[in-house]
This record gives sequence, C-alpha cells and structure tokens, in this order.
Amino acid sequence: MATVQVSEAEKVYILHGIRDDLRVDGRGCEDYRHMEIETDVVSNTDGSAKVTLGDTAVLVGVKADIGKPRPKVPNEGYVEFFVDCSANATPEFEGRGGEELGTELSNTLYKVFNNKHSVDLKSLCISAGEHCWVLYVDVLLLQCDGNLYDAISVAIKAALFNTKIPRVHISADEEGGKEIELSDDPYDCVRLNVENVPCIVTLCKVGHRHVVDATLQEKACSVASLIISVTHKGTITCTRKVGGGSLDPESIFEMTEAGKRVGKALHAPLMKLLQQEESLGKARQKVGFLG
Amino acid sequence: MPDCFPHAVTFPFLCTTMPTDTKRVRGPEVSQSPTLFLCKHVAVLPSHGRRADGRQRDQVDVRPVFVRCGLVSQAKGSAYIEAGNTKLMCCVYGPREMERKDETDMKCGKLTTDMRFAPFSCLERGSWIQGSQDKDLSLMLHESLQPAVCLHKYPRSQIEVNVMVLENSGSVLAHAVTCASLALADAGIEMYDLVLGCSIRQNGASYVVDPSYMEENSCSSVSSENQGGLTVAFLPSLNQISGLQSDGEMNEETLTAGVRTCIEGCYKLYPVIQQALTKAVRRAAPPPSES
Amino acid sequence: MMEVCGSTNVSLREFGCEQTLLSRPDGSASFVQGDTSVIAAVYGPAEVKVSKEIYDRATLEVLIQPKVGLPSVRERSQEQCVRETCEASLLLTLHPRSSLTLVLQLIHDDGSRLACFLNAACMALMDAGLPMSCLFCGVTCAINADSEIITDPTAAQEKESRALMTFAIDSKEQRVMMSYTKGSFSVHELQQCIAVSQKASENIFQFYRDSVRRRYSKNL
Amino acid sequence: MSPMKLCVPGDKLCSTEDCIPGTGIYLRHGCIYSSLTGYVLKKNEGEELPVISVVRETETQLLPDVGAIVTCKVTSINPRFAKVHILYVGSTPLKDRFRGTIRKEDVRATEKDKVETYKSFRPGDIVLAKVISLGDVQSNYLLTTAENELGVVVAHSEAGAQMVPISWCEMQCPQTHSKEFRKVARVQPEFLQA
Amino acid sequence: MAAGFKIAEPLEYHRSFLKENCRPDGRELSEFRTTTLNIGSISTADGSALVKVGNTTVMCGIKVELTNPLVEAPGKGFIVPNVDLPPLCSSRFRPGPPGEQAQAASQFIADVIESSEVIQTEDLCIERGKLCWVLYCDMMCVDYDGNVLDACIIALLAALKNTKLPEVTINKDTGAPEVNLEKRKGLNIRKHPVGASFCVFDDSILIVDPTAEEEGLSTSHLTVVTDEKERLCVVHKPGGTPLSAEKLQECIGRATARQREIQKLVDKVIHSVKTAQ
Repeated sequence: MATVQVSEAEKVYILHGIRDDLRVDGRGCEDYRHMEIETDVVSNTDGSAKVTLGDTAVLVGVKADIGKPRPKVPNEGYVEFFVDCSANATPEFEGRGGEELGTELSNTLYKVFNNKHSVDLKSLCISAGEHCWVLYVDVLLLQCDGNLYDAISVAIKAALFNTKIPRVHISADEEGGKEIELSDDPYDCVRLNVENVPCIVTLCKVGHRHVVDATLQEKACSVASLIISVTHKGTITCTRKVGGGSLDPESIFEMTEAGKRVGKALHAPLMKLLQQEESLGKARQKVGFLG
Repeated sequence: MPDCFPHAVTFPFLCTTMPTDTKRVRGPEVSQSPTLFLCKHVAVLPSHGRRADGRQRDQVDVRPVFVRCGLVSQAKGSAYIEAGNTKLMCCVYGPREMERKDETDMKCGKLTTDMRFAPFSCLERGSWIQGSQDKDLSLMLHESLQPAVCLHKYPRSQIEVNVMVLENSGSVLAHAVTCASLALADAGIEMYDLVLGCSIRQNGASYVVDPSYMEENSCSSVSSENQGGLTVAFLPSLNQISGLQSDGEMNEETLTAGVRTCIEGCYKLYPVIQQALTKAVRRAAPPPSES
Repeated sequence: MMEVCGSTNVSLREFGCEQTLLSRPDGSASFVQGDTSVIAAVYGPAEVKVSKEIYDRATLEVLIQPKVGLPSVRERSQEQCVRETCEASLLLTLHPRSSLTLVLQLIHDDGSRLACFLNAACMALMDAGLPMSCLFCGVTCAINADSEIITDPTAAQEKESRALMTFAIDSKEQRVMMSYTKGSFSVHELQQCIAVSQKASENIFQFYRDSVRRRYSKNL
Repeated sequence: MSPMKLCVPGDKLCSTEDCIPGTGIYLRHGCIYSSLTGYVLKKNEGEELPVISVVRETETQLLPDVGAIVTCKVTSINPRFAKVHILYVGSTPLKDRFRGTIRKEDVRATEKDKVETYKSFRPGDIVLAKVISLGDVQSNYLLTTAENELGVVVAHSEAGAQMVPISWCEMQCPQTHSKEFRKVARVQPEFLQA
Repeated sequence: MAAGFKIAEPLEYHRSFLKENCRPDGRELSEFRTTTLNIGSISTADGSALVKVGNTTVMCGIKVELTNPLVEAPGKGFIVPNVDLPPLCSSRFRPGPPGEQAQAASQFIADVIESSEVIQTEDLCIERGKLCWVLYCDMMCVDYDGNVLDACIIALLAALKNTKLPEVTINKDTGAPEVNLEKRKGLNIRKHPVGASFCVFDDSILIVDPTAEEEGLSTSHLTVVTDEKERLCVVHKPGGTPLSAEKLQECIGRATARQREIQKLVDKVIHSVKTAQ
C-alpha cells in the first residue's frame, strides 16, 4: 500500500499531538476529514458513487446481472466484490503491484457483507433455483491518501443506494417454461434497501490512543489498526486487525466501543445526504471528476 | 518440409478455449460430489444441550490437541497439530536469502506465509489452484505471526512459513496460527512470544468454542441476531492480541465477551504447547553441561 | 534423401533425416520414421538465466511441442527422458554456466514418437556441433497379443500391443541409457526387447553415419 | 544438581538486575525474556552478575554478519569480481545458500591495482573470507580475502586433483606438477584430513 | 570436521562411504529404509494412506465424484492421479503450479495405474454411457527425502485398498442418481504393483532407495515396478548413464523381493485396521 516515510522527530510530534487530542490537521481523535459524495457518476452502471475523503478518492460501480442462484441457497441472489487498484492511485500499483491489496480489500468486503441483513439477498431472487440478480460491485481506487476501507464502504453504501434494478416480469410461455422479461421503462425499477448496509471504521492505534480516519503520516506512526464495520443499529458485522503489530485486549475493547460509536453516528447524516441529493433529481449540479 | 520453424509461441493463440490446467493429469471436464445426491438428508445439529461431539456449549471446552514438533526432516522447523479431526502441518524454512530485494529496508527480515488445503481435506473436493480464501487465510496468518517474530535479527533474509491443511474439521485458522508458531519456535527463530489461536462460533445467545466444520457452517434459524464467527490470535505471556477477525452479526457486548472467551481458550492450550516444545528440545539433545 | 533401413531380422520403417534445415537455430534436424516425423532445433551454448545457472556445466532445457495444443504432463515426462539422455551423452562440463535449449516439434505421430524424438535430438545435437561422448538412438518395441516383438511400431500396432517399450541405446557399448515402458510383461520379454533394440540400434547408427557422410560429401 | 530449566519464547527469566543478558533472550520493561525454545544457561564469567542465555541443541542459525569469517565456494568469476556461495559462518553450516561477492580490490591487501581475479580464484574453489558489508539493495554480501589467513583453501587442478599450496600465490597439482595461480590462505584447515 | 567435508565436497563425501560399501546414513547399498504405513486417517477422504519411507512421507487421499463417461468409452470410469510436491516438503520446491518433477511423477503414477491395471476402469462404471465414478487420487508429499515415486505407489495402493464407494441407485422416475453414504463397498483391487528405485553412482555403483542427497549426486535413476505375479509393469529409466544387462537383472530381482515385502505390509495394516473396527 502507499506508504510515506516519516522521520523520528515528526513521529514524536504526531504522537504528542494525538496524546493531547490534537492532530496535525487540527482534527480531534474521532473526527473524519472532509468527505464528498456524489452518486450516479458513471452512466453505464446500474448504480455508482464517487467518494473523496481527504485526498483519498474511490469510485464504485454496481452492475446487476441475471445469474443462477447458488445451489445451497436457491432462493437468494448474491453480491460479488472486486477491488481494482489502478496505477492512477500510486505508481506502486503498476502491473501486478496492486493485486495483493485488491484481494485483501475484496476479501474483507465479503466478510463485511457475510450476514443476512446487510443486503436483502432474498429480494434479489427472481425465480427460486433458476434465476436471480447478481450484484457486481466494482471498486476502483483513484487516489490513496489513507483510510481506504472507510472511503470504500461509504462509496459502496452510496452506490447501492443509487442502484436501480430493472423490474422483471415472469410469464409462462407455451411449453410451460418461464420467460423473463425486463421492463423497457428506465423508471420502472426496484431500489435496494440500504438501511442495514454497514460502514467501515478504521481505528489506528497511535501511541496509547487511537484515531479515526488516519492520514498516511499517522498511519506510519501506528503499529496496528482495527477495522470495524458497523450498521446503523450498532451491530458489528466484521472486525479485523490489520498491520504488523499487536494490540492488548483492553485497547481492542476501547477501540471496538469507539468504532461502534463513530460508525453508528456516520449513518444518519450519510442517509440524509443521499436522500437530499436524490430529491434534487435532474436539477442537481453534476460535479463529475474534474470538479 | 516446412521452411520455417513452427515455434512454440504460435500455438497458444490457436487454442481459444478455456485455459486448461496442462500441468496436471486431467480428469473429466465436470464431476460432482456424491454428497449433492444424498437420498437422506443429514440430521440437523442440536442447537442446545450437548454438542454433537459431546463437548459443553457456552463453556471454554476446546478439543484436546495432539501436537508434535520436528517431524519433517527437510525443514528448519516443523509442527503437526491435531484437534479433533482437524489436522494441520506446518514447515518453516529459512532464514534464507531474500528473493525479491526491491522492497523497502534491508535491515529487517521478511516473513512469508502460505496456507493451503490438500484437495482431499474438505468435505467437497478442493481444487488444486489456490483460491482467494486460501490467500485471505495466508494473510491473516501473516498478520497474526509477524508481531511475535524478532525480524530485526534476520536482516536481508526471509523466513518462510508453509501450512498444509490435511483435514478440515473446523477452526483451521486458529489451529494454523498455533501450529505455525510452534514450527517457528522449533526452527529456532527468535520470537517475543508464542502465538496461540482460538475461535468461537456465536449462535444467538449461546456460543461454541473451537467449532467443528459442521458447527461453523450450519446457521440455525433460531435467532438471526448475534450470529457469527470470531478468531483470535493471542500472545499469552505478553498479553497481546496479534490477530483478530470476525464476521456475521454481533453486538458489541457479544464481541467483547467472545474475545475474552477466545483468550481463555488460548490459555487452556498454552501448557500443552509449552510441553510439546520442551519435549522436542529434550528429545533433540540432553542439556549442555554447565561450565 | 530417403532410404530403406531394413536388415535381416529387425525391421524398421523407412527412415529419413535432414540436417541444418532451419537457419535460425544453431543446429537442427528433421527425422522421419515411416509416417512419424519430428523436427528438432538446438540453441546454444548461450547466456543462461541466473536462476538456472550451474557453475560447472551447461544447463540443458528440452521442450517438446505436440502437434496441436499445449504440452501436457505426458510431454513433460518425455522431456525429462530426452533431457537426461542428452545430458549423459553431451560433455556439458565444457560449457560451464551457459544454456542449451533443445526444441522438439512433433509434425506427425504414427507410433514410436519417443524414439523419433530421441533420434531427431541426437541428429540436431550433432548438427549443432556440440561435443558428445557418444551418440544415442531411440528404439520402440511393441509386444502384440501373440507375444511377437515388433520394432518401430506404427500407431495402429501400438494400439493393439499389450506392452510397449522404448529404449535409448548408446553407440559405445550399446547399453540402455533410457527406458520407458507401458503395459505389463515378463523379465524374459524385457530382455528379448532389449536385445532386439540393441540389434536395431546398429542399423540406426549406420543410418546416422550414412546421412552425415552424405551431407558432408555434398558440402565439401 | 537439578535438571536444567527449559523455556519457550516469551518466558520471563529474571530481572536485568540479576543477570547480564546473553543470547536467545530479549529485554522488556527491565526484565529478561526468552526468545528461543531451549535450555536456560547461566554462566559466571568473573563479573559480578552471571550471563544468562538460552541455548539449543544445535547452534542457532547464524546469519553472515559484518566481521564474520565465512567459508564459501566460488561460482563464477569475471575481471571485476568473483561470485561465491557462502556455505559456513564460522563453523556453523548454513542450511540455505547465501550469495556473496569478492570484488577485485578486496582480494588482497597489497598491490590492489595489480590484482587479477582469474589469477586469484577459479570456479569451484573453496575460499575463506570475511564479511565486510551486508551490501545494499542491489548487491550481495561483500566479502574480503585481504588477510594472510584468508583466501583459497581447497582448489582442484585442471586434471581434477586437489592441489597443494607452494606459495601465497601459487598452487601445484600433485599429478601433473603444473602450477596455477591462486590467492592462497596461509593455514590449510584440518578438515581436509577428515 | 566431517560435516565441513560433507557440505563443501558432497560427492567426495559420498564416495568415501561407497568405497567401504556403506552409506552415510549407515545403510548397506541394497538396503531400503524402514517403511511404515498408516491407513484411513483422513475422514474427509473416501480413502487415504500415509506412507513413510525413511524420512520421505507421502499422504494419498482419494475423493470420489460422479461424472458422465466419455462417448468413446461409455463403459469406463476415470482415475485421475496427481502428485504434489508443495514448498512445504522441501526447500527445493517453490510455490506455484507443479514443476517438472511433480508433473513427471504424476505421469509416472498414471502409467503405473494403466500398465498394472491395479483397478480396471470398467469397475467404476455405474450405468453405461450415463454415469460413472471418477477417483481423484492426490498424493501429497509432506517430507521430501528422496525416492518419492516408491512412496507414492505404496500410498496409492494402500489408499485404493482403503477406498469405499458409496452405494448409488438411479431413480427410475427422475433419472437422477441417489447416493447412500452409509452403504459403501470397497474397490476391486486386481493387482498389487510396488516399485523399487535405484541410483547409479559414478556409472557403476548401484544403490537402492536413494535419499534426496543421493539422488542429486547420482548419474542415473531407475524405477522398476512389479506386481505379485512377478510381471514387470514399468521399467522407468529417464536417461542418465547407461546400465548393463547384469545390473538391470539385479534391480529386477531386488524389485520383486520388495514387492513381496510391501504387499505383506499393506495386507497386515489393512487387516489390523479391520480388526480394530
């Protein structure tokens, strides 16, 4: 992953600052950087969103395709994740450089969504055992400036909110077989319930405290971080320790508590923002990628 | 006679079919596990009372483990662990010359981990090619072990940890962590502490420690809240958590309680592991004379 | 170019060989046994990859290309047989830390292909002018249902056979350098087949000599 | 005497006030912990406090370190340097091979500018050398033979026989009596007679 | 300091032992290492065996699956043998797809199965042209100290003898197969092929059951596989220095003796497993 070199003196400065709840960019320990969200940015997807968090930028596209349900759960659709670390984000990703990080991120996303409530998979079923919707969630990293997980999860939630799945009509043909018809009307579509989609909070242990939304400099001062994905109810769907160091149990408990608090608080404003943008309809001013 | 030499490179382009595995003896294109055609369905596991293998529910009742060190003659260190039917083998090679020197600082050694499943290790036959699940487990193993290894003592070199799952009967990651740390210790690699792994499966209000494969994969419909798995890697004498992973849905209290239970499980394992190691040392040589 | 390679008691199909038929490689040969035909090309001695470097001898790589498709495990196993046979006859210590590559392309398979690979390999190595301690040749014997031994069988004869053996024979003492067998057989049958192969090898080495002589008489 | 204590990594052995730290241990919060599985060994070396170490049946894997004497085999030479495989660090064999480089200017201490690598080493020679640097990202371990005790200890002539040193820069084949140039080490180690 | 000699001049080191007609590990030239066998230890496999030949350890697990027979061979099932030499078993193997040695070993095992007819693929047919068994035989080397081929054959043979196929009936109405995992029956093992491997040192000295180090230093390898009727199934010599007829005869003699020893061992272990149940 993109890393920066931090000198010893700088480390001490950052550590002391965080000890006093004052970070280099003026934030408190549990504050996020400025976040911008824009949905419906890629026209050839069924749902998309672009999120910038500080200088981290990610783009998420959701594509719905008709597939066959998995044999073990015939009455459910499924979600596939793919994270592409483009060489745009950092030259280190060139060639196969980003592959490892890409699989790490996508494997974590599978874990985050590995429960019954995050996405209602039953609603994705078209006809049991035969057809279902498969949601392909493609994440593209445009720029890395720390805290990829949080930015990605917010972008996924926004993109899923934005996703419009065409309505299907099942009719029986002459031979008794089923025929699937997609609605031609672009407005005749189903929306997903994203209420339970979790957001990821990454807590970085710096010194004896932990910070939310760490910058690359702060990350360089930390030995380990904890990833926690939290729903709006405060249910934790995934936790994971990342980084080369270890954490003592007490700080894990503290971080879980803080992560839950921060994550829970993230959902309401996010949903409000998404609904606001949606309500603007066509009147909304598109910012796009150059804005 | 052809006038130009038909060189190797021209042929792959002629074959436009699916890339087939040319490096193994191939069987039929498709085959299915007989378990898909069972005439009788397998009995559902009990969700209360005693567990299927007679262990206690809601208690730190780990399976008795059998451990041996130094079985593989070619490796620097090796360990075999058997917990119930879960059987794992780990070999450690190195420190040897670093393969890719392009990376970062040479003052520190590098730890590489590789975890894979034997094709016959699971209920359904696995493929030969390492999937993303194996890669994710390798990464988790790496994160759990790295904090314990004194890598600064091995400049310019890499230490390789290879884990092979011979039979998967649940909690493989937890046992892989324990097995790998045993193998590292057997190899004489300097470490700050041993690393022990333990996992639990939460099922509504009750939980099972060191779940079997069936317990891991059965999700009862009794309660939809608080369902999930948790694996912890723990350094017992430093009281540090080096690896943590959970999925499913849990509230904060359940998660914290789960982490505590796992730590307790690790402590139960500790004396067995210590004994296995000291036994291996004693077997290798009598104590040196005190001079 | 073609010549009937028959003798009193071992019958081989019509053999043919042409050396230096390709311009790019350092040595090349085509070898034809009846309808089975192979082209061999040798590259080297050339610079070797650091990972494959052997400090006191040359590294030999053998690549077998089937007629269609990609090489499979069977080709890999045959590559091993051809490579180790070549390594035993080549004086590799004369070219330390260098690489030799032998590419064998199957043109048509009508039985005895491993033998044909070996023969083509030997002719190509000779053509490349690499120092060798001896020559080698490949002979395939099939034992059919009536327990008759057929040398240099065709694909149809191979299919009907109950056992199939391929040997590489050296030119110095006519001993077995390589052996690859299929089907089950008795010890006596094995000895018979080796004896027949040794006999056949005389004819093949004579054929080698004739075709090399013909080539040089033309050039000079 | 009570049986020797065994320990595993992470075991707390004693406080730093009781012992002087030796090998196979690490310090944390003023205490000495074991970093190896092995026997706890306390040695009194005339000082006030005993030295505490953790030792194993075999010597633990050593890595070539600056200043260490290593035994290596020459794999290739060119006018600028000789490439070697390090086989031993001191008397401990390495299980995996590490590569090293002896540069032309590190072959001997005097008349450095007149050194010719092919008159000093040949591929296959067994050489005693000293590590001078761990090298950087691109290079291997850098070694030197610029001491009288360092240099070629075993060499074979073109006839294949093991040669006998006749001076600090020449060796002779016992079969053909031909002489070949080498940077010869002064002592012929005793292991050749083993 | 014999260890120094061993690493610096390994070939000379071995020669000094062979001169005295013995080997560095104390064996005589024609002595096999101790062979031990453990059968049926993997419950997820339909048949399994663990073989140790000295340090060399190979585990064979067999998984059975259902498939359709080929159109050109409607009455035959499949046996798919593969040998895996993972980086775990020795530092000489790197992670990634199987290397040349593993591929050649897989092909060798496939040849042994075909030539010896240890199992006839006709026995694996359930319904002609419709359904048959495929036996995936995976041989995993856990510790590589030479002579994997012999170990693989023993592991395979023992695992095949341990394999139990579940009962399959074809539902008359739906045509779908129905499997009863409780009712199982063993495979029909028709032959007992056993291999013996040899190495040639310096073009003349023949040694049996080479270790990894001996394999690396020798000039030629030979594996002879025989069955209980003293017929040869495979005489595999992948090149190397030539071998005289007398030496070859010696190898065959040793191989047939080995076949009897190993078959006895396999039968004994199978028997002890049965009585234990």
